[in-house]
Amino acid sequence: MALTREQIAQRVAREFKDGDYVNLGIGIPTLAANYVPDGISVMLQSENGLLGMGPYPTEAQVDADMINAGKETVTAITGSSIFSSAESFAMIRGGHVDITVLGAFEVDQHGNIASWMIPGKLVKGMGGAMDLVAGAKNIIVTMTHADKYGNSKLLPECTLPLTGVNCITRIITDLAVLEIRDGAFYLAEHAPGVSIEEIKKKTAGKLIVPEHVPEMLF
Amino acid sequence: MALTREQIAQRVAREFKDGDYVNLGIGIPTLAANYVPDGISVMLQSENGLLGMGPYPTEAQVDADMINAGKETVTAITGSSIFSSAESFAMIRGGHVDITVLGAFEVDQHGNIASWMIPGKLVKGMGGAMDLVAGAKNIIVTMTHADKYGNSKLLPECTLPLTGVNCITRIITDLAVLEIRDGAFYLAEHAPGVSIEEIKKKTAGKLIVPEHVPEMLF
Amino acid sequence: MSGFDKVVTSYEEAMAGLQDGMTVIAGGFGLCGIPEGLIAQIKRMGTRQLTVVSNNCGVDGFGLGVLLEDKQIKKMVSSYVGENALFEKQLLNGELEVELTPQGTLAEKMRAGGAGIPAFFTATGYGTPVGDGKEVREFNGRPYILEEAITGDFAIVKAWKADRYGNCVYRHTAQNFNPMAATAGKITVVEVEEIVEPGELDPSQIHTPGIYVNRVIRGTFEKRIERLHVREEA
Amino acid sequence: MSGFDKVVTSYEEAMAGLQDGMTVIAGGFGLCGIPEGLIAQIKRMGTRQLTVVSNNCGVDGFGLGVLLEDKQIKKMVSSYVGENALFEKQLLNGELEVELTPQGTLAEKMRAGGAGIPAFFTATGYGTPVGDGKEVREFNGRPYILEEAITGDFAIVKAWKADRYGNCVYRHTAQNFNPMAATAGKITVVEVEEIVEPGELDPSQIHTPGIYVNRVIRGTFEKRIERLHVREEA
Repeated sequence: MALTREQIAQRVAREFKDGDYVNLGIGIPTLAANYVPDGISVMLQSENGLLGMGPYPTEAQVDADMINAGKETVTAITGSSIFSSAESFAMIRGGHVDITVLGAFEVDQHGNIASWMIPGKLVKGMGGAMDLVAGAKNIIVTMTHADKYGNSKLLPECTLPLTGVNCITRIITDLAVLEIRDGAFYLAEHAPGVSIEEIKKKTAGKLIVPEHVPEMLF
Repeated sequence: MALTREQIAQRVAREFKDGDYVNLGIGIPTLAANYVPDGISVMLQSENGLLGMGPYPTEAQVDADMINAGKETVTAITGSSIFSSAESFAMIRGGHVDITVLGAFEVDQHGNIASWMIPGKLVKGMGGAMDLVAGAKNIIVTMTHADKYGNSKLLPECTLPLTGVNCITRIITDLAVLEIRDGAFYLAEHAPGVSIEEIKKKTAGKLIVPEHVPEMLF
Repeated sequence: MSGFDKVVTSYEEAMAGLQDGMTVIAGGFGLCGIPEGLIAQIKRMGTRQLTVVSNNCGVDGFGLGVLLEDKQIKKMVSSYVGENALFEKQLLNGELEVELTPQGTLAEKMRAGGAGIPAFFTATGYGTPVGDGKEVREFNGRPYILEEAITGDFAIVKAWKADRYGNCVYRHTAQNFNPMAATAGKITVVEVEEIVEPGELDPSQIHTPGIYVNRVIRGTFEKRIERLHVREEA
Repeated sequence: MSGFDKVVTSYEEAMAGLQDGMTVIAGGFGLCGIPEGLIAQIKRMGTRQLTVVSNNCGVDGFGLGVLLEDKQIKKMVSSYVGENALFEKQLLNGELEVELTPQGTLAEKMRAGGAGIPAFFTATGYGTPVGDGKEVREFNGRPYILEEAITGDFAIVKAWKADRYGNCVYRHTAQNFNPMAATAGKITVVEVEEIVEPGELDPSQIHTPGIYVNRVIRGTFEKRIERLHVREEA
């Protein structure tokens, strides 16, 4: 069975190591913060200028001057720091953020990602995504393996305008975990109940399937 | 009579306008702070990261963490700000400092300045001088008009390695005030008791002498 | 120190000199930390053909969005826009031009503009439409693109507190683009919640030194929240 | 949050991993705001062939000057040096190499190194020996030179206070080059006067966010004054 959004988020959270500084994009990536394993602490960076982002505020805590990169009201943890956008992106661009997790429309076997623009549709902008994929040490993409028509989103070459080149390290989809290795998707794990055949069918890019592909544990 | 150091400093101080942010080099420029005219306030920038430098400290005020760009103990005025070297030079390089006053070995009629390096002698470095002359809006050089052998320091072309190119606006010497205009030294004022002839003799670069050259008032 | 007293008491004075066709750099992220009264003054002035450099363009009827109503904006330089229907309409009509710029590049362009750095290399945007037509150069085996600085005729900034000399501090994430915007305007105007006397702010804790600031005005702020997200009490 | 506790208790741990031939970026301006204990540890370790990036090189017997005694420094990247006789001697001997860099360019190179900007244009040094061999380009009719970023294997930094997560604040003008140095080290070590618990520093008033910091150690400081200048009481 394909993973739920929550399961993808749960799997993402297992990528975190104790002490990681992590930037989570809107959507499934943000959910991953709810599944950080026991004994592991991560500090969340929000690119509008907050290191040590906390949970959403209670009614009483709401403060218009405290928002996240998604423009939602938010809180800060004890020991956080707050700074300018230039400082925030200095941090990101300079490779100080350990992990960035973000969604995408497409990725390809070269580690390219397309996540911000569909020609012919209104383009709202890239926000901080291009900076994040150019800067973080470890870029993880979360998305469904295929679109609603069954078309693969893991391609030989992205067809949409790119967000970044040769930058993603790992893709966590509803069907599998894949790594970018030597110009191919390397199948690292399959979702419970999802066959290798299905993954093969829904991966348009070059796929390397090792002899033993572990099943994700939940 | 050639001006004393104090008189040069006094003349420099008349260049200040109310509200100017001013960076003063070591030596005579620093003395100018003592002669700011009544009704005029300037704020002193020290390039190690202090805007609103105050007088030297009393014995009781001495603090090793509060120094100026000359590494001397100093104080800060009420309403000062203290920041990093990057911020300090962002301010300087970005043209936010109104006036920089500094000494020099030589200047030339193109507004070039040489102030940091004499080939064959030990070179200690340019410190912040190259940034200052590249950044401030108004660069004033103070120096003696000629060296101790009577050789002019106002040249057609600098002979020493430069600190900055085409940057100085005004020279205040012990004999005269001169402006850089169209590739020449324009004689704006002469010191009391100093003849135009003496200034002509001690200015090796092209000198423009207007019909009436006012005498500096003290 | 009267020459350093930056405080003005009317919005007319605050924005005096703004003219058609000028470039205005605005602080703020979404609706957080925006100079509400200065934006309202630009609307009152009716200045047109403006290029506005700001991460976003507000929403319908609030923030920079109000400047769309009378078509005062010719061009936006932003990382993310279109939270408002009017914006979308004018963009599709061709009445409004947008230069999309990655958020970090935008912040750095403003900082560079204020810091006398005319251009810098960044990996951000290489190989994407953002890099089209820009110089590419390798450093240590990685390709980077050359991005140029941004400066404005005006910068409009929202701070929490400022003293009379223009020294500013920002509150929480309302800091965002404001400090860089403050450095990059030929005339920088800061609208604040509170004006304090020199000496009330700790010199080592000033976010924007007064040297960058030309005018300070006390405003009142609605501080509209764009996306209220509240959790249940535990 | 144990993964974020950066505090170490010995200088051995603080400088563990430093090896011959490495590049060390050091904060400080003259003798103000220098990581005295970390410098002493490098001296104890006897690490050699170091490239040291620091605005100055201390004085005879204090600050970075002590690393000259056993010829541990191969090259200095500085804006102003030679306050010490030993420095002068080694320089004239050819035992020591110096790369003189304008002070503002040096600060910006460190910042750029930490911020993922591999190179930037500046007017500073154009037409001078500093510009020799560097690319020149005009922007808006003015010539600028291209300067490249600096990063270090280690950065050694002196802060006033840090919390366990590595968030730092600096005191007065002891800030100087320290915040930029902190961003530019592969391993950044901060020596502080006081370690506080997370939450004791105001989040909006942190000079160096902990993300840049790998290790924090509490030191004791002599804080020698280079040029004592005192005025008479009025």
